[in-house]
Amino acid sequence: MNLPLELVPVETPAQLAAVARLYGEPLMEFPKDLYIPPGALEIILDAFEGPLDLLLYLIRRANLNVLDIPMAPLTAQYLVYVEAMRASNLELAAEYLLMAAMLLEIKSRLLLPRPASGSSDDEVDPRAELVRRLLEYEQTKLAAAKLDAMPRVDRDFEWVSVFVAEKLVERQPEVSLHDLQHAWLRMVRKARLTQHHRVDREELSVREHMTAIMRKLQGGDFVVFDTLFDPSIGVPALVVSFLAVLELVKERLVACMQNEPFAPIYVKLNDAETELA
Amino acid sequence: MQKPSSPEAFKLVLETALFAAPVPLSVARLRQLFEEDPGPDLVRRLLEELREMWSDRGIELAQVAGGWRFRTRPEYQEYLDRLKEERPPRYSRAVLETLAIIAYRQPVTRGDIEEIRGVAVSTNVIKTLESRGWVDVVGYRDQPGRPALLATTRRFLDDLGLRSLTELPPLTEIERIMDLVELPQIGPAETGDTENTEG
Amino acid sequence: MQKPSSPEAFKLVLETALFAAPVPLSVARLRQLFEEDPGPDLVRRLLEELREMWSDRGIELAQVAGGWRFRTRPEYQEYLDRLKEERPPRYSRAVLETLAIIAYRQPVTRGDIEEIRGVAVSTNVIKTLESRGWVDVVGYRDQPGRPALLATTRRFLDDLGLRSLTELPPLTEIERIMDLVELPQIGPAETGDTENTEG
Repeated sequence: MNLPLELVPVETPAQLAAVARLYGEPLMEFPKDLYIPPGALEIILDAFEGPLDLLLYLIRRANLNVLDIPMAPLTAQYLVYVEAMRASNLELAAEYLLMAAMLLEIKSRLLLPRPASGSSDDEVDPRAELVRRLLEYEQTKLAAAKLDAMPRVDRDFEWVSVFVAEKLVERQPEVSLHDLQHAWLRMVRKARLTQHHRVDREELSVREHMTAIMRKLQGGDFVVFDTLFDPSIGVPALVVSFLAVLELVKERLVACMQNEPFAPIYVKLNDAETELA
Repeated sequence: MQKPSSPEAFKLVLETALFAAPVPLSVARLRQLFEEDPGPDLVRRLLEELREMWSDRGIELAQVAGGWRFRTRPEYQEYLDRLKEERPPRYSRAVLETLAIIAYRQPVTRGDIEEIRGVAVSTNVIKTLESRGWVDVVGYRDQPGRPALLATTRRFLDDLGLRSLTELPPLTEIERIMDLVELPQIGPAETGDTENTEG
Repeated sequence: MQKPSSPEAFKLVLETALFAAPVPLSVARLRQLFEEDPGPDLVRRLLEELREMWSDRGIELAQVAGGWRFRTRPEYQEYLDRLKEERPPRYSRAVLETLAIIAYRQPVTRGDIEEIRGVAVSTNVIKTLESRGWVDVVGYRDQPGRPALLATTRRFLDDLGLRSLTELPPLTEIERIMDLVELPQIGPAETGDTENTEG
């Protein structure tokens, strides 16, 4: 079976390879005179992302078959590194020791006599879990490298965001009829004194005409009464206009003048101020 | 990518940099884009050409205090505004209630409004409505202090899509709704009559 | 400004909005630009035309997870980098591997990540990814300690120019080998390639 070991260049600094070569290719047993300069060891430790990474490195360096790892030499090499880390008093992550224990356990289980082949359907190779983890980790390493190689914003491209030239127009609040209704409702609910404020549809149109007439009178001058009415608006509207004038008079908002009977009636805003003109 | 060899290639780089930059870029900065300085004159000439190229689009190349930058044309703001997610500003309760009183009871004085609302009406509230063009003074009441009479304007009707004040929701109806809302405990036999507007 | 009356006029508005937006815009959002909805088909067609129009410039119209957005072409980055005062962050292997695990196996807990990487995951690594806006907590696993479940964000996809997670580069076929590994056939009798066990 082909192995994916050669798929990706090993991500290890040059110094690491040198250090490793210092002790020759796969070490078969624990070297008695092991010495790795502490500085170099720190580089080793930094270069590996953990025990799985270190194991993968060792397997690749020796061009070993991941699916059929020779546990004895691998364990020996691994222990060399771990022991070297310990010997130089580097703070050794617990994971490295845990892995050492696991390797030793697998190695010992492989030494046990195996049942005859063919009857071993439920017999799992003791290395299977380690192999699974190694492959999964290798896959992660490859995926990480691919992600890093993808074009990424700020490093490989920039988003375009053109300046928006905004006129400094203040946004005005929107008001709907519903808002007005609601506002009135709230007031009524609060005060409950609305009986004398009740205005029905008819009265409202009178009020509208009152405002219209007052606008006509805004010049402050006397206006001939008749000119306040536009016969073309129809009889009902004329009546409402007239009611509006009466209401204005009643509320003393306008003053009416007639010099003599049947003379033209003049209407004027009461107390109209000159600044209104 | 190889070095730009033609003015067109330089122009593409300039355009790209101007699009990517979050701030205006000066001619001096733009010259730094290239390994070999094309000099200020070429850069300026190409900027003018770019400006010309973009003269009939929604984006324009503008020369501002800090240098050159692409920016949207103001004519397109109305489209861009539709994408804004910020919630539209709202008038305060005081403004809305005052507006409702003026709309339904016009012409009214500030005193009238205060009487109905039961609280003082700040000058700001009236000013807000006046500056919006929805309310103005149509006269003065003949009473001590000659208080101004406020009424709604044509613009108010236009902005609310009304042809006349009579199209405002009738108050009787409002009050009926209010009663239904306020007195849901009343049995069905008792409701439905028009005379329950008295509270 | 009057309403756009031709596809060209619509296209100008779309282009302007895409240039101005600080985020990718979806077709649904782009339709909101107009008072009268031009419908999704026209918008899509015009977007394709815009993309085509920009195919030989320094800017390209890209479709990413969040929608459509203009961006500079990678070939122009060497120029843009000359204007940059600071380099974009380079991520450590720990960060990249953690990101890969979250991207391909989401949602995952920190424990899941540690199991795959075989080492403890420092809080800084997760924080780096969270503050970049690439990773966030999408829930909690129902197990002791209720560990947070991490997943990648839409921003992650946008920043890598992807429309969806399915556009991530496929995992290497190691996975298939792994399936084989799970089966118990790897008896020593079968392989026997002892030549590479000794170094």
